[in-house]
Amino acid sequence: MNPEDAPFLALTGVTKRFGATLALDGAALRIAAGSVHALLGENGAGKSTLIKILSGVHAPEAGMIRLDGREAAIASPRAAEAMGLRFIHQELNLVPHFDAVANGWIGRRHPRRGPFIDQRAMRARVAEVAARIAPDLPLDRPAKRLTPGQRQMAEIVRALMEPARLVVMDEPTSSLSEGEAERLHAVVRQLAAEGTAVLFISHRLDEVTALCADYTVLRNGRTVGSGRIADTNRDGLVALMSGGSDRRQDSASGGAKYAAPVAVADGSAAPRLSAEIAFGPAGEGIAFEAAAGEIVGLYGLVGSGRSSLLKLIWGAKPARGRISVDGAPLKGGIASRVARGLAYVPEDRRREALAAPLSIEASLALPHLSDFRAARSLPVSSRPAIRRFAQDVARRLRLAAASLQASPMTLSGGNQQKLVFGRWLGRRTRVMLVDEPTRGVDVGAKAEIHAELRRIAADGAAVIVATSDIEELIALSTRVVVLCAGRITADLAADAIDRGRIVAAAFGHAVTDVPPKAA
Amino acid sequence: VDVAVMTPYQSSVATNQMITVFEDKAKAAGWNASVIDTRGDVGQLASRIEDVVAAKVGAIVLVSVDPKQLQDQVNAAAAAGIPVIAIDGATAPGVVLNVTSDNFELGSKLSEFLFGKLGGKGNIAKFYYSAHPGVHQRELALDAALKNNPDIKVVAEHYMVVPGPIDDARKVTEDLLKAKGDEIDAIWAAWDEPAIGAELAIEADKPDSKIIIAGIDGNPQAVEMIKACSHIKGTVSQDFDAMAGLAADGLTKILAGEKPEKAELYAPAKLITPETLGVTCP
Amino acid sequence: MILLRRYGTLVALVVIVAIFAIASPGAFGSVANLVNITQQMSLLAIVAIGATLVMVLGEFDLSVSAVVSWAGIASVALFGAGWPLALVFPLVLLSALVMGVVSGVLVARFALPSFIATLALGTVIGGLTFWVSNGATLFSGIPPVFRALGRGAILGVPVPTLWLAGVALVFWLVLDQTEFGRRLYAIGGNREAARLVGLPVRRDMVVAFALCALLAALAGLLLTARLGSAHPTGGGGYLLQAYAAVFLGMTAFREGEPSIPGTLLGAAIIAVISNGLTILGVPSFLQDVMTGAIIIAAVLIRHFGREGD
Amino acid sequence: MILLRRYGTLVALVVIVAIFAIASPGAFGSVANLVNITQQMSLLAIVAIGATLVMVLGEFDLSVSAVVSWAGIASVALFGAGWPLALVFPLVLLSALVMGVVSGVLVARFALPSFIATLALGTVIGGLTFWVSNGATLFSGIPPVFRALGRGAILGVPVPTLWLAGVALVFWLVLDQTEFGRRLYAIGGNREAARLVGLPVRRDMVVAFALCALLAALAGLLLTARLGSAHPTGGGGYLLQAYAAVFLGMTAFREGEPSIPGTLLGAAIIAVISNGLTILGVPSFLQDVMTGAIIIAAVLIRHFGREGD
Ligand SMILES: Nc1ncnc2c1ncn2[C@@H]1O[C@H](COP(=O)(O)OP(=O)(O)OP(=O)(O)O)[C@@H](O)[C@H]1O
Ligand SMILES: Nc1ncnc2c1ncn2[C@@H]1O[C@H](COP(=O)(O)OP(=O)(O)OP(=O)(O)O)[C@@H](O)[C@H]1O
Ligand SMILES: O[C@@H]1[C@@H](O)[C@@H](O)CO[C@H]1O
Ligand SMILES: [Mg+2]
Ligand SMILES: [Mg+2]
Repeated sequence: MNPEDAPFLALTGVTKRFGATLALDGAALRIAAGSVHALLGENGAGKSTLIKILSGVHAPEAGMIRLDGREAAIASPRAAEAMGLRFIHQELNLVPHFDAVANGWIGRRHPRRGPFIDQRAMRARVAEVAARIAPDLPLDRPAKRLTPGQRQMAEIVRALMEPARLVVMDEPTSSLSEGEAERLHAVVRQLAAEGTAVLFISHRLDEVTALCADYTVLRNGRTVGSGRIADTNRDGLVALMSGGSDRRQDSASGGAKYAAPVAVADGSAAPRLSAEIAFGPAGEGIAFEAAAGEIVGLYGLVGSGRSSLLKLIWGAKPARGRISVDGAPLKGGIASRVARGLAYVPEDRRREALAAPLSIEASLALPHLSDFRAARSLPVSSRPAIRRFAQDVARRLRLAAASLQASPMTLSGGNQQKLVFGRWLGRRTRVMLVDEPTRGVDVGAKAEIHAELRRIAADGAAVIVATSDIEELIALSTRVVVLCAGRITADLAADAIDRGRIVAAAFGHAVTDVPPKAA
Repeated sequence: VDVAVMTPYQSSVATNQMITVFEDKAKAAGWNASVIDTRGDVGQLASRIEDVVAAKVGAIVLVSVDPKQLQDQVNAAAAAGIPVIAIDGATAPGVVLNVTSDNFELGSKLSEFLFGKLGGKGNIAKFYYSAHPGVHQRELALDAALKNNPDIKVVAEHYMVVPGPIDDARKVTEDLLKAKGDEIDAIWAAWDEPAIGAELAIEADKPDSKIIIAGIDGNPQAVEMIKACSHIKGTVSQDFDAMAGLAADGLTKILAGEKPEKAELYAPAKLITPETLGVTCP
Repeated sequence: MILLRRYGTLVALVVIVAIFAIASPGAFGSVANLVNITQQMSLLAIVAIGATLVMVLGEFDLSVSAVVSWAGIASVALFGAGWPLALVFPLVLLSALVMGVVSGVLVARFALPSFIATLALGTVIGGLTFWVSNGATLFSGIPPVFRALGRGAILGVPVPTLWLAGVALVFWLVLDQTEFGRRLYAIGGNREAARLVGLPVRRDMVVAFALCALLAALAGLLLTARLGSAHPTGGGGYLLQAYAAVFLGMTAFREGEPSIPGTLLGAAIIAVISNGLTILGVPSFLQDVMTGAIIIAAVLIRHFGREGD
Repeated sequence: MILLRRYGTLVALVVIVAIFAIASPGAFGSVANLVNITQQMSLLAIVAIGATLVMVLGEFDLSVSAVVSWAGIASVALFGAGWPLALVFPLVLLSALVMGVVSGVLVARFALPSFIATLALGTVIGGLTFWVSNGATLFSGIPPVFRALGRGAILGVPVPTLWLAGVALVFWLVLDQTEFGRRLYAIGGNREAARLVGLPVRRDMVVAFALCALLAALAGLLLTARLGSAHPTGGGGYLLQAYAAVFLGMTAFREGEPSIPGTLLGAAIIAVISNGLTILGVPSFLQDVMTGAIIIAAVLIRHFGREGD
């Protein structure tokens, strides 16, 4: 299975420009039949753009696609489908009011009874596919009421509905947790065994090295390396992606696996955040505290309630119970929380954080517009002030944007995530609620975001991070809380943080006895 | 000479007839007439008058609209030396001539006819439209007539939806037949289109009903229905030919530099009934 | 409560009917009147069903009222010129189909906002209608067979009601039970996703606009048959009412999507209110006030069922 | 090409003006006429600016035409009852503000679709207008000072044009330079995202609807002053035209968002076409055909600039 001889699919010299941005600059990619191939690169390297060219969404300015050695013209998504190519795009593309069954069948020939579609057969087929990969996926719930993880699964189910020659997965695991991701890995291996090639894009390098056979690395729109995973390692890949010279480090690799708790910066008696609210399937309630300087990692399976918990604290959903900061109860809505120094990064940037009409800089300033006034008492924005803030954030997070006046929708996925996170930088934060802060963010930027989170905690904030990335959880948290079906099944302090325990608790095995971890 | 024929109501049957006849006369007189209709919008009409004044047309003919609603624009035309005449309108400063039917008289004739048919006693339904100044006069005439006929009662009234008065009248009449079918003796329609709609409903739902309908205009479709012995028993016909003719004659004089002898000319109205059409209905 | 939340708008219709029936049992509540309402709502509902198809796409077709008027004038003009029904009927429908295709192409292929494209096209069609009719109401030469298409009753069911039943059934099946229908919902729900999975987005959009125009023309023909005359702005009243019916219908079911049953419900609410208030003898201006208030209440009902959600 | 793509609709306006000016240099191209066009577009543009605010939110306010009519009738009725201008003007504006707040609350707080809520509210307002006016055109009692607010000229600039300039400037600043304006765009772009960062979504929406109604009422007052009479359906023509102006404006700039400059451009295109065609003596029906065609062409221009994208 050497990708060099007779690749099943080869893209060469692909160039694509968006206005002033050269997204692809002669990129090449060769995939062997039935192989699992990793496409790697930093945020904005051009991975998604390359996929979109392969799927007929974008027309390249130059370049050639060969399928089975013959030149193929992929003028439209229809053409790509007809060639047996299936795509799971990075930004999920489900019809919001369709359930998983209806979504699964869009664009396919529906089973029929007479001239009409056969709903029962449709459901049966989707259920069959879902059983393999996402047994818990609610099939009858409209996509708009699924969690991002569930939407991700519905999308995967859709891509696997029919036999394919190639399945392209653009960050399919970015909102899946350990168990679910493993199920997906098993399916990927099985696909490969059945002769279907898989092109796999992910910023989780451990999963890449465990799952993929071959790799291609893009940097600044150019292919800078490719080969067999077996012939390289994590550090080698990181070096290729960043260009070697980059001094950004990989937060999840090497060094101390468990970050030391940050010294509490102020000694107030009351916990920074405490919440006692009705929660869980039966509304039995949850009690939850976080101290200043702590980074509490919130872990659980898809649908375990992490996001719901953060939303309740943030005031985005009506909560019954008591939430207080420094002993004083939180009253009012979100605006009053912003005023009291709370911050929140939602998990679904497209649906919950970005507004197309605003420029990148205006988006960054949005939660605290009144900090950027031309004159104190006049609600008129000062563009220079907003610009200064935006430039500062862009510098700190290495936000790659052609222009800060452009729409956030022109950013790559990872850079959109940085934008949403960056909104809260540079102000005094007491409680920071972050939901999947590094979804789709590359290794280097992940380290930067982690550093920012640590700094915010060190400045005296209580930081609560819900994440599905167990590497990130372990690297970042000073305490780990695991949720399962709306209940806390583990609350592990620094020394007790242990991968096996966390996963067990996520599946509902109560972790009662917490032996101190041997160093 | 360019003559701008301007109205908000070109698709109203009566207005349309006046315009068509006037266009013929204009052609005969060698004028170049163009029709501008603002689809019911008087504010728009004000702007369009400004435009034709800017284009320096030879004359402006306002049809079926009260020039007082457009006084500034009429003044501007007069100031620019452009003669303005009205058909089916009203007199106003700056309007050299208005040729019309006396709408109050039309209304009186209609009311008298209908009350006579009822023998001075009975219940009527009233279909009206006060937004049109001329049509509004007819309503006032009805009110006056009602004062003199205490035994006639208005038991239902409906403000017409324009455009679409036939369909509107038909629906409302269907409903009225259900609610007060036995009570209503006659329908007083401020013009013929509501009368036609009412007839369609009665013909479909209660063909043997004794209800009689009468309207105003001499609308050809209504006349046909009268001829066919429908429930429409009369229409007070406005002589649109005569009106358009008088207007054209007046304009000829004005363009020749003369003054019309009177600022307002009335075209005679006449009642059309089965009898005048020479049919005998059962 | 669940009933309110799920079927609030339907509940509202039932309540409205009940109130009118109590207020006027003999007149409003009679079977004859209720049957009559189905006839009164039929043309509006047919136009609204067409509008529903386009709304499923998340677009507007503002030319429907112009097409209704056009169909009426064009048909009577052709009758007047001596053409037979067997030619006139399909020809007029065909002309509307072409108009719908033009809208569809402008929107789907050239990415014009449907609001502006169809408003402009409606203006063009209105001009053509005035040109053909000279602005006049046309009524001569309409053959009696044609008139029969829009009036009378078969086995006690008014003919317009039968047309509506047929159209509603066909388009309910189309939207709910065919791949084309599913595709329209998919396109409306997420055009980008529909494109990414390779749906024939443009073609389907054009077809939807064409069907919308076709139904408007059908309503125009039936209106002309019913009235025995055609008015160059006779369709004017249908525009806002048709979309009101669709939007009312969207509030009827959980997901808030346009649907044929919803649209029928919306059209029924509009027709019942105007019939009921007229029968009760409410004066015109008060009818307007009450109509608006009842519609707002009908949509609010559902909200209160939803409280605490 | 870049010019076409970026400013296609603006280019279209320039082309249209140029063509008319060549066809009729003396009448259309005269300074007096061009100044007059700014006056003719002013009321429509004021209504459209209000509609722009609501469209920025991604909503419709279909009650604008009813509010225009209401303001006219209410003011003349009050004048007729002997009230002084100093009271009538603010009172009528206030009444409109209340109407706008009602729409806003229905949409923002009770989550009614704005289309249906404002259409229904417009029906209610229409009923009130008929009730106050008895359905008749009102003339009498209008004080000359009031009339002066809508006619005449100051230093050669027509008074309505001055109103428009003032309103446009204020609302351009509001939308473009203030926090409120930014929040409206954020809410319109993604309501959930706006809510989640703590913006006062409901309050801002209510304010936008209230301002929209306020501007419609201002236009109604100015219309009444201009005509010296008030007609119970005098605002009817503004509804579709105002939204046409906003949509045309949205095609004017790259982002496709509603904006004050865009809306002004849209209103100007509409006004220039009617003025130019009338001056050229084009008959109404042909005017319709050409208006529709020109608007479609104006929006298409931009597409061809964009080709190859
Ligand atoms: N529609 C667009 N308009 C303008 N620029 C774009 C557009 N799509 C992508 N880009 C730019 O092209 C570049 C490549 O983006 P792409 O989405 O392919 O990156 P990526 O490798 O997938 O990154 P990530 O890991 O963050 O998803 C980026 O600089 C991005 O800003
Ligand atoms: N107060 C609550 N208590 C328990 N369950 C809840 C509560 N609120 C919502 N839920 C449900 O529990 C599930 C949790 O969803 P949530 O988005 O919080 O999960 P998550 O752990 O963040 O999953 P994902 O990884 O998919 O984002 C959802 O199905 C939601 O409907
Ligand atoms: O005078 C006519 C009326 O008779 C009616 O047809 C409506 O329009 C007016 O102009
Ligand atoms: Mg990407
Ligand atoms: Mg989550």
